[in-house]
Amino acid sequence: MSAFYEIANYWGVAILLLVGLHGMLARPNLMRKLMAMNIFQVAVILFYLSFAEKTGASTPVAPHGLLHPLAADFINPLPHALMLTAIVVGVGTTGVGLALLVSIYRRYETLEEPELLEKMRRENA
Amino acid sequence: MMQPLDTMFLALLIVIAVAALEAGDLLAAVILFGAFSFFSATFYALVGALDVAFTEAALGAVIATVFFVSAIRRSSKAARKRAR
Amino acid sequence: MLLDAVPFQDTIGLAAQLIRRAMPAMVLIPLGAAMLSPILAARSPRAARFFGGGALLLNFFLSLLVSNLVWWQGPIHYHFGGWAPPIGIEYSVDAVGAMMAPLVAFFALLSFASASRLEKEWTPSHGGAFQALYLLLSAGLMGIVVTGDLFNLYVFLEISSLSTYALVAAGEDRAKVAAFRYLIIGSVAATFWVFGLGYLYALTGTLNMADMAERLPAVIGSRAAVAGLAFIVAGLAIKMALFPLHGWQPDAYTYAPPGAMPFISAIMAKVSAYALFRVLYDVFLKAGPAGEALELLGWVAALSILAGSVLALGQRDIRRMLAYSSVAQIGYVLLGFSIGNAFAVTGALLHMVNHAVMKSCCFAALGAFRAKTGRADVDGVAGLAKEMPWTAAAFTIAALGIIGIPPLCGFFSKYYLIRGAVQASAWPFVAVFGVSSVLGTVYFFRIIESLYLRSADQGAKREIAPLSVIAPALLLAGLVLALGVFSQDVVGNFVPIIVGAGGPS
Amino acid sequence: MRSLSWIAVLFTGVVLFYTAPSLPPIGDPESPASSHVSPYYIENSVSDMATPNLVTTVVTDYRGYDTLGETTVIMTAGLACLLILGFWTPMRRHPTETDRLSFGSPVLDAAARLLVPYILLFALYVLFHGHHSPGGGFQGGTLLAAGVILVRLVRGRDCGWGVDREQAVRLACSGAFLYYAVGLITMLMGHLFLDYSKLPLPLTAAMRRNMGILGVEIGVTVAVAGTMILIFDCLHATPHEDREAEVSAERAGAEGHT
Repeated sequence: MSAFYEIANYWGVAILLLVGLHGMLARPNLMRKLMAMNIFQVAVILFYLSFAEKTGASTPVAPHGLLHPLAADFINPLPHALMLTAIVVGVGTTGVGLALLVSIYRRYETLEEPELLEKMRRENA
Repeated sequence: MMQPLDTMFLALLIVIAVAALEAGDLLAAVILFGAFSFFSATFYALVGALDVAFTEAALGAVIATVFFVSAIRRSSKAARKRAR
Repeated sequence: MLLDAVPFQDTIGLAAQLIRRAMPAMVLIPLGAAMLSPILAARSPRAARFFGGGALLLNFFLSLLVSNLVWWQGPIHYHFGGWAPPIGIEYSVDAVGAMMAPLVAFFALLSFASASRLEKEWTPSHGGAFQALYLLLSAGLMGIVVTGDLFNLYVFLEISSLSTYALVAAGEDRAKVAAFRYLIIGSVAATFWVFGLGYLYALTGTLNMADMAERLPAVIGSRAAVAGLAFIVAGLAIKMALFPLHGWQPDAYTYAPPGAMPFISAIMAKVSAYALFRVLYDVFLKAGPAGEALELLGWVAALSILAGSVLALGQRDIRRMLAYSSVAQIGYVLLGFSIGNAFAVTGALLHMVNHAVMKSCCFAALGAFRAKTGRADVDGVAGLAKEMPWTAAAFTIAALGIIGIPPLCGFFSKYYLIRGAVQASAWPFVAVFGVSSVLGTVYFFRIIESLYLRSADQGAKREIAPLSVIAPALLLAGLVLALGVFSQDVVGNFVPIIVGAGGPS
Repeated sequence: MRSLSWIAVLFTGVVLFYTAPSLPPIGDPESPASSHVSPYYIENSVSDMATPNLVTTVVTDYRGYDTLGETTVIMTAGLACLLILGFWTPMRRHPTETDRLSFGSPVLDAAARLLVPYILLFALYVLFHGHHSPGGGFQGGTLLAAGVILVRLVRGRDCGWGVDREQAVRLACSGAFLYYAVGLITMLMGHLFLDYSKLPLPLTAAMRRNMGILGVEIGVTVAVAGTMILIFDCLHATPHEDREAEVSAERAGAEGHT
């Protein structure tokens, strides 16, 4: 049974990643593409955190006064540091995406990709 | 052992992610997306990554959801008002 | 204060020591200038523009000094925060990095001048944001070139991507839709890079390129390492706009503002190709499965060359045609890497330099044509050779260079690529080079013919294109000629060092 | 677009499920990730820089250059939003009647008046206590921005409480520049960039690193707060032409009801 749990996280990450990727490419509504992008990034964060775990280790903050913490007692802090960066990059990209969406809406009055492409084609002709 | 709880939470996350993308109205989708961020922050705390959980809760759930709601407000209400 | 920290030997030793200590300033100068631009622009936009231009000029000189030192004394390493790798982050510039750094700095400086003229976005309402984003783009690209740490490369990839989305979106109305599609596909690429890096980190425990190169052979057998490589290569293929994943590039190039185009078109894809060179030859070279991966990449590159050339044939809009031609040209570079022997890699690296010069010359000339007639399609430039003889000559030189006519630099890089393919007896690839050169001749001559032979329709409105928009085009055309004529020296002294130091035998 | 998405999902799915079992099992202490570099971080953080929070030490000191790039990414996002949506109505210090109509109500106003001071105080606590407990630059900056955004939501769109738009741009850039300057000081003194132990402070090397981390955290907080407020203002504020249409529509609506 424990073999299943050892890679259960990776199955969950894989499914979440596929949901996000499909949502980004196939969803007609542009706003939902941005939501799917965030789900895609949360999947990567879960992936990094799952191989940072150590059984029997506590959260990576040394208790007060402990001068020489042992490596086996604490979770690996490096993926946590990397994932702080990934979250903040995700929110930054979402902010820029939403700014683009607002300016697209003000010009074309729609956020559905089929309608948008139709309006742009009509203007080209 | 924390494992059964993690796996259950992961399943919950997947369900909410699919629900957020499938929701009918855009605003409902954004609210579900906010819930998705909160639950992912809880999962990070469960896994032991407290700093990441704090950031995800503060940034992903609060700020990103406010950005989405204000963007939706700017891209639908204005049209209805002008269209009237 | 600075001098006493550096032990005084002879003046040369001191200068080398100073350059070695100042190497990360190649990224930090544009970074700091970008942070100060909005604050300075609030007071006076003119001062902010001089400040930005001065920063890029200083950056270009520093990159020349650093690359000379690297070619003379070997790679430079710099440990941030006083922590040696794999604990801390490391910058390492070797012979290949020393070739790319001046290239990035030169194009940042050159098209900064034309961007500042063509863009009406320099108005105070944007508070220096356009200039800050331009400087951040050049800092991000330089950061990718000189970094020795894989996650640090992701952070600077993200900086350059975000600033490119904004620079593309600053164009006309349709540019915002193109920028949004580029944002979605670009963030898929960046997240694939992080995901692949997660696999490699899980197997080796380190993020430093050199350290990972040592630890990979032990774990290369496991499927996870191949998956990591697959995700990283897929992410970079999107950034390089290789054939199946190039959907975002034609729109982004067509609707982007003309000022930023010479820089974006020349350097973005090349830096991603450089990152792929780093991953394939520095990290995975000792590990071994790169053989099969390179074989597969070779076929993808060949497909990209043919598809790019064919798609470029049917385009009326010159910018879209140049975008598809870029898809084909980056296929040359990737094909050179995948063939793998000394000539092919030399040809690929030389082609990166040559194509950057030729493609940005095309876009600079096109920017001048557009400033004159306001149109950028084949009929729009009809008969312009009489009114703008110099710019038309510049465009023709660049076009002939891309096709590969002997005196120009494009011919020499293709010569090395073909010679490498022949030496590796990869006959299908040699055929691909030939076919794409023929297709290139067809779609470029259509424009040259329209420029020179067709008569201009008198009715169209004509403004006077400012000299500062024409000057970059002429300068680049001169560079195309110079790189061609002196190609033997260019190849003679610096490319073999690359093959000796970085690339394969 | 639809067929491309199915191919991409299929390709990614095959690679994921095919290679998942060969990754090291989750939680085993001997996996390469937990045995190669991270033991150094865990064992030496407290002695190197007197900071028990191991994640903060990795974020701001061992891999401090990553976080400088990270702060620059946040500033880039803010400037990008400024460039794309840059034209907004000038801010007014005091909310006008139309603002009150569109958003505010006594209950919201009273709640905000109670909540905001504690949010900002907690943000400062999170920033300064980042060495010892989970928290630090990013979290503190986000909470500062959340406090200011809460007032904007309650008071209505164009009321510039606390930080108005031009100040938000300067805040974002100067926060990133503060982080950059802390690194530049040691570089100009002839040492390595971001080497806090060489900062000109009369303390031991570990405490100098501790102070360096604090200075850098303040820079990150200011940058993140400024950027989040800037992005919110770009998304939330009304551009010129919408403003007139909206005010006239509301006035028409008000006459219609009375």
